[in-house]
Amino acid sequence: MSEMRYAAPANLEDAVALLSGANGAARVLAGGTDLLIQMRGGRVKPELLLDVKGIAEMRSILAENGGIRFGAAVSCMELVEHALFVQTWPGVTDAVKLIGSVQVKGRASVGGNVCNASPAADSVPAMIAAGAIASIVGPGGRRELPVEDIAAGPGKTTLAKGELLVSFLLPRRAPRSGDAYLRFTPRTEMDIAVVGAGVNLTLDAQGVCTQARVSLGAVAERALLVPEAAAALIGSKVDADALKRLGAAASAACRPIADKRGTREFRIKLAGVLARRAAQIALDRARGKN
Amino acid sequence: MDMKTTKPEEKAFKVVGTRPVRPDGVPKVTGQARYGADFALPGMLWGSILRSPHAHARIRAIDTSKAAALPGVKAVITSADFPEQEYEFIGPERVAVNFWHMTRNVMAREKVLYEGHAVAAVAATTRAIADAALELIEVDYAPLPHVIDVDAAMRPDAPLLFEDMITRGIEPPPAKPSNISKRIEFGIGDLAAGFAAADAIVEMDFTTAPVHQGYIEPHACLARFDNKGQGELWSASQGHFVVRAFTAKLLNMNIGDVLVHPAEIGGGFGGKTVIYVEPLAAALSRRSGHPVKIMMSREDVFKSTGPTSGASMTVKIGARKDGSIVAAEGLFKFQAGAFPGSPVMNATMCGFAPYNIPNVRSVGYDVVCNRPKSAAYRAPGSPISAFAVESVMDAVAAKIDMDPLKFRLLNACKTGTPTVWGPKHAHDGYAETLQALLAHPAYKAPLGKNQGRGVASGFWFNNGGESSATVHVNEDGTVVVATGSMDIGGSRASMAIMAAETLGIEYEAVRAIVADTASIGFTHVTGGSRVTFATGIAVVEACNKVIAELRARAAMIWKIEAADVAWESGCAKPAGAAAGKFEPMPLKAIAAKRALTGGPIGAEASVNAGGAAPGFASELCDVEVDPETGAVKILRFVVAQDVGRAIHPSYVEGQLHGGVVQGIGWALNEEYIYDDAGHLTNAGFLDYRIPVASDLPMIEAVLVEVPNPNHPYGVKGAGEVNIVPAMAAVANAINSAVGRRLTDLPMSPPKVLAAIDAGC
Amino acid sequence: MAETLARTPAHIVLISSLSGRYTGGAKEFDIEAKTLLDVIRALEERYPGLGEHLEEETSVAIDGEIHEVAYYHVLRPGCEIYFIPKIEGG
Amino acid sequence: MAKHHVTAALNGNSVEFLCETQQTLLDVLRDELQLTGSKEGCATGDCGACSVTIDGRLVCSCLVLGVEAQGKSIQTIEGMAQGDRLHPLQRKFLEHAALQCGICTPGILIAARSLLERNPDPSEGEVRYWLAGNLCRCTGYNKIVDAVLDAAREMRGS
Repeated sequence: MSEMRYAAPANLEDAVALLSGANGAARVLAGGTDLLIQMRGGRVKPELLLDVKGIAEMRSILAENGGIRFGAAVSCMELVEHALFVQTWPGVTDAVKLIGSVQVKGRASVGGNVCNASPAADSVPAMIAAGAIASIVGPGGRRELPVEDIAAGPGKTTLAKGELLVSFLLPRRAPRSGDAYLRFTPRTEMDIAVVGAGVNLTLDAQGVCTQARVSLGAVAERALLVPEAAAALIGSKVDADALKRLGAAASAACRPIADKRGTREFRIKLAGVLARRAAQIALDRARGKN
Repeated sequence: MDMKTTKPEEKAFKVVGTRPVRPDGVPKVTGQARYGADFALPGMLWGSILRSPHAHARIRAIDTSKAAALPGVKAVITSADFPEQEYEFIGPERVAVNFWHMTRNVMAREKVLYEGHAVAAVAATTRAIADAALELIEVDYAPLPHVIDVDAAMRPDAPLLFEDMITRGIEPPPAKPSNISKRIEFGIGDLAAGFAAADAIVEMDFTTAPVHQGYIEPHACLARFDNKGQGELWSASQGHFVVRAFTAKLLNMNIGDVLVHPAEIGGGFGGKTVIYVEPLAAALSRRSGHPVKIMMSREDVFKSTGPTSGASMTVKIGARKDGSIVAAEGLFKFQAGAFPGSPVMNATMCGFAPYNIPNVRSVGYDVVCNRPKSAAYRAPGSPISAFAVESVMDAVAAKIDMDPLKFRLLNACKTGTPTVWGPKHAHDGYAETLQALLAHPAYKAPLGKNQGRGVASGFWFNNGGESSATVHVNEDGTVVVATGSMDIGGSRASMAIMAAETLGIEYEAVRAIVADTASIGFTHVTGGSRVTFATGIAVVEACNKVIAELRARAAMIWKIEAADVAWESGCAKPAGAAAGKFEPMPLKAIAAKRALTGGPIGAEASVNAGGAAPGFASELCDVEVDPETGAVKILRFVVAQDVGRAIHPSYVEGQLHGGVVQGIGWALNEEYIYDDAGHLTNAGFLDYRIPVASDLPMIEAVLVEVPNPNHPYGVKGAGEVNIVPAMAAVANAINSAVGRRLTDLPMSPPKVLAAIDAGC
Repeated sequence: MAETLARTPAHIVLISSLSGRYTGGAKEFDIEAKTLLDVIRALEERYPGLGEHLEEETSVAIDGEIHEVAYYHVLRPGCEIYFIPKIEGG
Repeated sequence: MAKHHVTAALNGNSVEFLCETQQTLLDVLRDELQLTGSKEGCATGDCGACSVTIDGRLVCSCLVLGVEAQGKSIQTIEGMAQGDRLHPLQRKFLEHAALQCGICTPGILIAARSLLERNPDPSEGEVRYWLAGNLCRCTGYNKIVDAVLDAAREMRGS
């Protein structure tokens, strides 16, 4: 049997050196809630498991320039129990709360959710809508990348060999802005999104939408940023008409597969419905109604 | 809120009907109870099973030499290590066992018949080595075309699982082989005349998906077998005597040479009345000379153990304007899985059983296909036909503009009503469940937008049969009850309650255990809602023998005739003034004198219990449907079931709650999803969606007690019939909410949404 | 009492798969019997093989009450006996 | 291959064990430490039968590697009762008949304790959502939810 190494470096330099130097497949172990299942099913056979939970930046939640920086290996439960995070980013919180059971959230991280690159990952559309920026460290140094540019397709990322996603920066919250995430699953919990929709919008003093980002999950090979859907909101008062146009644009952007979790038609229709409902919640939050 | 309706004239019991803590409770809340996977022995090896990646393929050759050579591997087995069995159906119809089939199901021989079919097994010093060895076994498969669904499997051009299978039950037998294992028909009256007299007729087609029992404990066992032809098994099953019989037969051993210890069982619901891993662990142990443990993975459980059948059905019911049903006809086609033996016969018998229908016919087909062989699941067959029949009942009631509960009540069977299979019903109980719902406040509660209410009913036989029990009086006057019934949901408590009631002593003075196969007489499986009924009768009979002995001992002490001693409230008493004047002598005092009066006091009783009374359940379900997503939320669910008598009402309520929730899962989300290659794509708890706590409201149980005169405390059996009406109740509620009748299970959101959109 | 029993026959009904196989289609019989054993013996005598089949592969409904087939069941005068397939639960 | 040498606190006691990289904490508890109260229902984190807490955090032990336990404090069902005193949740589960087969019970008790530590007065809905990661196929969850709410009441002293 092939030997599987385990290493738990205490700093980024050691982590990157280990990742770069691995002879075969190396896998980053944060919460392990996807990785351990893949290993058990024989789908991945890493030569090196790199446990990154000992690296300070990857485990901390800090205010930064009016925004929030949180480590890629911070567990979902730590995030949803963090008062500032929950208050500032209710939509991202909604999404993080939906990642599995309490038990799974006790281990799972947003970094893992992003790097696992499942098109149905719950946190990703919310993070994309929020405009989250990932901070990546590799042999060549540090670089910043919008979250929507990390997944390349199911199970594939744009990270190069030796690169490690270290933390995320959620930008400063504009006044009169709000975000929301909704997903559809047949059960209330313990399910994978059939469709997910994240909306983040900002209003001016008159209640007109000045900025919006809309992202959809599980309707394509990776989570989509849908500017056409956002365009339906911008310049409107997010009234019924605008919401209807948003829904249509969201549905039009879908290119889903049919699988055990839902048909194509179902996903296309639901994307519109959920985008509309998420926008309504984001609107209420922007108006200060929760 | 849970409720109970009992006829007022019933006599009061002291212990029956109370809710004491179960004897096996503390070990189960402290993690000390030992289940199938929790046993270990010195020198134990780990067994692992190689399974087919193909839905259907011929096995050309298996080369195990590389696996056997891996350091740490102690034994490798294939079907060649099991003796061939005769091709014959042994025993009663529905449960006929064909060991030629069974040995092929536990280990494929000529062909693999489903993805996950076992083809070889390895025992090694660690789990990791055993798993690595599997990858070194080379199987040369010749893939064959496969067939999954029942209608496809019945087509003349379908790929055949067995090239020589001739349908049984057709005279003269068909000339050509097919996948149809058996045809079954029951009927009474004149169907054509009946339908001719109807004012309203509804006929509809239905399909249901196979669903898994979904017990949380994967199959597991530990085997210690030696070359001298004896062995022991620690196994979590619904019947250790059945495990013993099947394992001995497949290994060509004497039954007496196999000892099976009852592990605690982590759920079964019918799925653990058969064997999978036990003969493999035993063969590996015999070959290696070491104890061997096998634990299935959850994926193995889904891919290779019994779901219940998926089905394709047509049901037609005709009624007069006054509400009387005049005729009914049902066609029920069931997937048996890879080997014959679906529960279609039960489906044909149970579907129309709740109703007084003068002209009725049921036809069933048992059809093999490339899926795991179906196994019993909670009232096997009845929930499937009830989904069709109770949906059509709802439609007929609507057509003649009658309240659906009153329509059922008008046609409800009672003692003397003829059945489709011939004899007349011998028990009441159905009408009482309908009356309980009619009287329930939920039936008149208002509904909001997109909300709907559905009702449905169900019938299940409840079983009797062979059971054994011993009752021993200890030196201090406490009592030990042992039975051969695996305890799957609190039966040790109900046995202790019945013993305490019969003996007239405190519940706390009685302890109940499950004995191994060498320590008690044959006892049939814990299934068919039979344990509290049949094993309960054995316990009460053994107690009565003990009472006779206690009276004799008291008589000896008092120097009077045993016939002059009565037993009352746990004490021997003189039977009337003529018998003499003695203070009542409690059981404890007699026990203290046991040596002086003849030695230990105890008795065994073994019975073949007949006169089991059927179970009826009627259910009410309120749903809210999201018209934009097709999501169905269960708002309220009331189940009224005739249980005869609730010995331990908490555990009886638990059966009702649990059965209903399984039915809700079956109705809304549970299904086997195959890809084009015949691979199961949702073999895990993530995508095989059993209900979670947040999906559900509190289920409201109404225990209706119409006692069974054939049981000393009136027990009818409570475990199964609660699941029977559930899917139709949900379907009828969805129809009431959105005006769309869903006829394909599961009624998952894409289907509900498609039905809503199709009507817009 | 025994006299009365013997003079009032029990009414026996077979399911069609049995009548097709053993009795040339005859489904219903009136048999003078005190116990189920008498019924099985009488049917076996008339139709060799049927008695054994009934013992091993059926249940019996006596006046609607379902029992496993057992010799000792005492029969009520004029009772109705159906040999039916055996049911097994989950 | 060299095994990892791990030192941890288990139910308040210091333990040492050896494990291979791929062995999960559940495997270690059951196969190396003979603590079989934590159950394997799925090994994919979908059933909760293997629930334990690590440094107070509720997790599925099937989704944790044994080697990750180094230096951690682990609580399993075997540590829930204090000597001969059952935890109120354990008592209430018995009183309410909140178990049938009992295979899910250890995981549910650990999860419920974790809930009540954070929220001593949960609503029925909060109990249901917190326990959504613990599958029970027998009970339909009624009596489990009742038992948790009743235990919470008792523990609050109201």
